[in-house]
Amino acid sequence: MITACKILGKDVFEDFFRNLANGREVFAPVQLTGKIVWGPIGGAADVDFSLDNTDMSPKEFFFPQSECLMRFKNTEGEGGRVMVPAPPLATQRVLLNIRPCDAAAFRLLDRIFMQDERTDDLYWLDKREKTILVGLGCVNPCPECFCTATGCGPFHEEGLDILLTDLGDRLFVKPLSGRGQALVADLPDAGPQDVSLAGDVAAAAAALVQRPAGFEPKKLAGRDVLDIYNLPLWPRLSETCLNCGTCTFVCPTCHCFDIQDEVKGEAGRRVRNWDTCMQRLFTEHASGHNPRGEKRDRVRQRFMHKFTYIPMRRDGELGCVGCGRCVRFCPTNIDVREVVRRMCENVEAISK
Amino acid sequence: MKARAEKIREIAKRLLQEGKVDVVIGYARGASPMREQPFFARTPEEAGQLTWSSFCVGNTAKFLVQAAGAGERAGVVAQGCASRNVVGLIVEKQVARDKVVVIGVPCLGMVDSRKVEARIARSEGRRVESVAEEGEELVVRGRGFEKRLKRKELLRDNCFTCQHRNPVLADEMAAEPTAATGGGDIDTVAAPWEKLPAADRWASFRETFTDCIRCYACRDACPLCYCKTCFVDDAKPQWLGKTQDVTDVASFHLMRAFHCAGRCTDCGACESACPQGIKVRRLTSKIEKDIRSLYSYEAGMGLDAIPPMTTFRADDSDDFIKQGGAQ
Amino acid sequence: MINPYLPYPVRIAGVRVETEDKNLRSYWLTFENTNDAAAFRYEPGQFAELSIAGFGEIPIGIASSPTEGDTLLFTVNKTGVVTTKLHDMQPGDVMGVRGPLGKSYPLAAAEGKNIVIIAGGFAVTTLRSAMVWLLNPDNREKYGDITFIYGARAPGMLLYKDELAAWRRRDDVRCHITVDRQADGWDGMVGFVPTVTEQAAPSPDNAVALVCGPPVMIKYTQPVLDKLGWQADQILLSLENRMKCGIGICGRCNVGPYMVCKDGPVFTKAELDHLPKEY
Amino acid sequence: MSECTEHSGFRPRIAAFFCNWCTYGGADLAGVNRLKYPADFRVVRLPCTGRMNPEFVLHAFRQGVDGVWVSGCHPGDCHYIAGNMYARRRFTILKELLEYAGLDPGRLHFSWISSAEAEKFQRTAVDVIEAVRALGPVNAANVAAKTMVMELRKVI
Repeated sequence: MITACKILGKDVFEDFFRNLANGREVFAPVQLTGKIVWGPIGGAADVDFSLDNTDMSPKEFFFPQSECLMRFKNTEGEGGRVMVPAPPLATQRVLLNIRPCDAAAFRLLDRIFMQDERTDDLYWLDKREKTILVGLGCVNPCPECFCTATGCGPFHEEGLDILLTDLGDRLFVKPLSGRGQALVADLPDAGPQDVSLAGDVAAAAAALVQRPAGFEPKKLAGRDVLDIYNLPLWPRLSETCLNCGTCTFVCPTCHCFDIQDEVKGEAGRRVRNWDTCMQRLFTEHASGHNPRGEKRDRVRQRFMHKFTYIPMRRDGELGCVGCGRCVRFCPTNIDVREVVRRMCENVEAISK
Repeated sequence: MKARAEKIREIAKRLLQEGKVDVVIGYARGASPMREQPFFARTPEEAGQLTWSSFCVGNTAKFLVQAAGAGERAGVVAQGCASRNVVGLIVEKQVARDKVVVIGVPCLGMVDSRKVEARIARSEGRRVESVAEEGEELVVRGRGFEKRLKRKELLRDNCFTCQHRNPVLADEMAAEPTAATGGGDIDTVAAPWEKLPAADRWASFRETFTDCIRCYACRDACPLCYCKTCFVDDAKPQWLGKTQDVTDVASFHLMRAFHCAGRCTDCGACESACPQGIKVRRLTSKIEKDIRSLYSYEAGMGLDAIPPMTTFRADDSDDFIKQGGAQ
Repeated sequence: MINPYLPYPVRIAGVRVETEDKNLRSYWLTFENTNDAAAFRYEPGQFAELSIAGFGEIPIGIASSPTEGDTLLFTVNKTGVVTTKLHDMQPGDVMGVRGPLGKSYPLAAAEGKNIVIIAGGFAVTTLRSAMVWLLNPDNREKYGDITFIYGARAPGMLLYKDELAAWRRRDDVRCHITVDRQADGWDGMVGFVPTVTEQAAPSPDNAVALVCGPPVMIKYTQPVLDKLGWQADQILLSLENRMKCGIGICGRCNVGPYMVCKDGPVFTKAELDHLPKEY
Repeated sequence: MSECTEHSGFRPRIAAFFCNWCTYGGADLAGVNRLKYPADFRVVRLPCTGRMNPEFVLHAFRQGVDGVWVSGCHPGDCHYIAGNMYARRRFTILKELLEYAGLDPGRLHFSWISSAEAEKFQRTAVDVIEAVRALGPVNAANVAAKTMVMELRKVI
């Protein structure tokens, strides 16, 4: 049972950090050559509560872009070609100041990487179990954010162990899990004033997030897949897409991968690498047949996956947390909000 | 900029009305601040959405191969660099001259949004929410701030050193020709690592490409990249590993740059497309500098030009050929 | 906990060239560890990832039936990097198998019914599994009539020729083996699978059909079944998309909301009618 | 066979890409004439240096060679009229690019050797091998900073 919220003065943050970093590697957003990236944190002084969200989502921590799954000896005969799984993560970790949208994305990915006990992805599970997520409520949403429209929000709690709210000289601390609770047990309880102040900060932040007009993915729920699939808008929507993988690689919920074997001399390994549904080769068969051979098919796949297929299979949950990265980084500025608006508008025009 | 945009709309509308083209490929207002998006206008009404600003950082020529594949006659809004790519595509026989109508735009250079962000201190949590262009100034606004910046100081690196701002091929013009160059001396800034001692170059290379996520946006934004199967996707044999290993990332970038030799117009679409802000032109600018100095060639300057990598001269330099030591 | 990416080590016990063009070979694989054999519990219609360290994995339908013991049978067409390597491998070589993966033909639910199997080309593999399973004395009596329609380009391109001969001799199976064109020494039927199906005219009454074959065969067989009065929910098809992980995560094999590797590869025609044709 | 003593014992591995019509013949003739040179390169025979994909060079370095040597017909002598003339431009740009990115010039060599030039083949082979040998083995222990050729090697 989660108990009271706590208060953490920034003047004593160092003590808290020391406790947090005790036996754990701590990572947080840092500024590096003009970009905001996830980096290792050596001491409390390196933690910056004013930074925007990182350009890349922290999914790399659980689902590295290249990950060795297993190794083998690349030789014929006894002892050769037998797979030995890569060792589990050797450390415990903390992701500090993770944005609620990114944490919510991991909850969604949990449902995909861990579907049943026969097929649970142990590589994902291992890193998830060994990583504590300390969230920071987001008070400075970017112009492309639309988290409140996807059922997420700047102070969304799902997936976090602790949620921090920056109150200027102090942090309002909300423990959200057993391990979060254990970390903050020694902090003083928050008074009613701070509780209300934190509520105001969260409400103000939520109000800042844009609510894109016409973005109502609920309207897609319950529609026949083919109604949406066959909408005439797809060719036009996809014509400016370059079919690069940017949107999928910056996306916190995209999780497609490829598995490849690499050998050199007697060493061999099986590696999984991020892959993207935007690439023609993603679905191409060895025979040359390709179920999604056209650009239109691939663009449609990405949007329908997030807003039709995942909701159908995951109790209505969207495959998008509204972080806005794909809009921000798309080389041709394809806007998911506009795409969904048009999907909704067009599908509504078809009588049920 | 406004006058250019209006003229582009007017020309596009006319071309579509007269049935001279099936589509006009240009830019429309983007969804994000400091971004315009490529746009395919297919009706005279849609031509009204075309625009022109300091943020048209892609390359419209990129889409011509796609339009040609669909059998469409395309109008293409092209500034100097993009018009050179149109020429290049015609020379490389990817696009037929009579299937393209070039709407030329004398270009004043495009603004690098990352430079703007740096100037308004994104690090302090300040986000650009809108940018208005007022003459040579950009009025940048966000929550709680407004800042006026000089457009000229924020141009993309390639636009600073642009040598051909006016279209080299145009069937229509959206403005009177402008000053030919961006003012910067390309040969002094191209190939920045040449100035480094040889031992430091690799360190700089690594640092430059360390953030690459291999999304291939640089390749896919490039109008030169139209191969049906790219070398990185070849499976039999598979040349490149698909991992984030330095060797795989480096090999990709080296080969990508090499494939642009004698073809690159330094349009900067690759660098603008990169979600990680990688300075990929550090490689292509070196190659193009060599092509200029060795073969006196600039890509896309004429429909009759022979691309330098598809020809040779008997007296081409071969200083690098080993002579086989003393007898 | 099971690592779903870790293949079971298996040894190639036997290899047989199946077709005259030598592009299809059958491989009999035995588990190196008896525990693995016990863990690998499969049913007809499921597939597995064949894993060759250094080359990769390929999803291949299991052609053996669990009634045949612990040895697995796969029949592999030489097309890509992994299959080409597999074609170079010899009895005694060690490789890996990961699975079983996907859903099987719903044979248990079809008890008491007539079964019609329609196969084309080398898509017959998992249908061989189904046939062997159905014809097993423990199972045969639970089903009504069994009709087996199978076509290949030429006599030399038919798989499992000995078994086909044995099935033709049985009186509790209606076998219709056909080839596209008349060939020397062929005394069986001649004609495409849809035509032969029309002639055989299997009744849809209290029946299910398992259909596997190249897209063109499916395309032209469908109207025949429609004409014979078959309903979409009586027809089961097995899809073959590109699959990597085999466990519904890696994202490349989906047809609409379903992952072919985990929710398939067996779907009813009724299900597919409401899904994009991305297969 | 080698008489060199620097980096004692270090035998470089060099990938050599030879045109079938000239340098490959030159190597053959050198052998027939009993001309001696260190056997530190492995030859890949090409129909023409025009077949030489720059990717071959990177691939060789990824596979762990210490140096690459490409050799074909003298300008004007190409069996296919001008394959080597196109190749010359490609090699020029490639060598410039790789050295610009940090490749040590001693690791990538080009030569024109005809099938009659057995002695030139011998001299060039010694030259190439010496140039690569002089750079020493590619390993982290050998140098403070990571070099291009070190990091181009695929590590598994």
